[in-house]
Amino acid sequence: MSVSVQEADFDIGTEVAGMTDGRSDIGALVTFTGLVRDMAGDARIDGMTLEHYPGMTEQALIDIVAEAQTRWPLQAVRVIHRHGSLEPGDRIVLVATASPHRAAAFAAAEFIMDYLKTRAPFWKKEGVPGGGRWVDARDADASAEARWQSPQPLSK
Amino acid sequence: MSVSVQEADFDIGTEVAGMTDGRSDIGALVTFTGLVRDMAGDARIDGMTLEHYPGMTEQALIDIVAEAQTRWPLQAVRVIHRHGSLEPGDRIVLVATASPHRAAAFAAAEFIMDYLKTRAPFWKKEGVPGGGRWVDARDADASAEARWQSPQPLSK
Amino acid sequence: MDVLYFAWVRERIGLPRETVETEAASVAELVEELRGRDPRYAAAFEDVSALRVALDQAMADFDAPLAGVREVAFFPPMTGG
Amino acid sequence: MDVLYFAWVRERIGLPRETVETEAASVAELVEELRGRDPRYAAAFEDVSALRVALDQAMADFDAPLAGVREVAFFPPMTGG
Repeated sequence: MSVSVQEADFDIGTEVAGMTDGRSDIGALVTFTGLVRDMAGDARIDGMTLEHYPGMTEQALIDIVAEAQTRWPLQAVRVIHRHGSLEPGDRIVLVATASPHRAAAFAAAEFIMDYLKTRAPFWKKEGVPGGGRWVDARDADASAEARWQSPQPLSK
Repeated sequence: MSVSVQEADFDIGTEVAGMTDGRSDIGALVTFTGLVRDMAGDARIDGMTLEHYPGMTEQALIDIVAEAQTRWPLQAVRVIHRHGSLEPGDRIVLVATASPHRAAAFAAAEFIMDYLKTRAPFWKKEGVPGGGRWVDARDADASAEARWQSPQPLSK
Repeated sequence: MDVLYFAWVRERIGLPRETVETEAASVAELVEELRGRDPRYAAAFEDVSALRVALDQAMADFDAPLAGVREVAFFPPMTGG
Repeated sequence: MDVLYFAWVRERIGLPRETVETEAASVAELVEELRGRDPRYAAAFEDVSALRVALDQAMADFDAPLAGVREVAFFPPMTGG
């Protein structure tokens, strides 16, 4: 398990290689990459600033990954979340999961993303014409997280 | 949409770059990579041969991707499936989906994989000590496909 | 009519494809004809429930008619991915 | 006790962190104290239901006791990912 909170960009190919190279026990590898979109609803976005809570952020990500590892057989997990100033098209977050089985790899990656949205202390401020605005926490994120609570949805 | 059936290996980073570079409208990118495992049940696997039905294979993949596109808002889809001789640790298949929304990108990638397993004419022969054996179609794959049939499971 | 075999069907019959002259009206009739040829075909078509068939590269049933069909393929359930 | 502010809480108050001398027994009492300081704090703490609090970097409730706590952080619901 490896978790990073960083300003620097990341390379998906490099991260994936670090998880799988030299191994032949992995059957399924899932990656999720979140990117800055140039639109939010009807508004043009010209950039985004990501603020975080140093120390607590890393621990929150470690805890989320540890929880995923108790639920699914994971052979490797990589989480990278950027902070600072980003532009449309920039990568924000990477979650990569490796497992013998594809259902587990998919479920774990979705689980980590859902939990990360509501439990990792990051805050997005979108740059819109005339200023900036803090992104509202979406009810959709709370319900995406809630679906992982008992009964457990996936044991395939 | 782009579909390839090939003997050659692929590079996840290159494929993903081809989907996202120069764009700023994508919010979520999901990749699934299937790899040759060195074990199947209790048996050691020393390689795998993938046979396919040229012509029908490509059309089946195109149809599956087209079906996914009717179900979710997808901005780019890439599918690569290898055939020929593979070794443990080798990549077999890549499915990558890009969407404004993460739930759609995840669901579409899972859907394409589930359908691919039962509808794309590939057959795996595992190399085991003393010979080779054709992989049995798993009931789990049929039920993984069945879950996408009505009622539609995901409209988040 | 071209008849194609894949995976263990191909191995049991011993060839990947052949041209077949037939009056068979349906897939099932074609299977009966082939099965009667020799033990290799009999072995390949022993349990039709373990087989799938495609007509002109589209999945079909064993009672599908063969009129106008140019390519028939027999194979086990798919195991890609 | 160190008190940290993030996102629009930080912007409304005008600083990211400060050291606060307080006898407050709970988070809610600390919020009352801060709210009474000046209009910037009053604006930041106007609607506590829009806020979250962490004690020593672990999420907590507003009625949680402050005994032994070294770091309190106030922020809106998280929006990462």
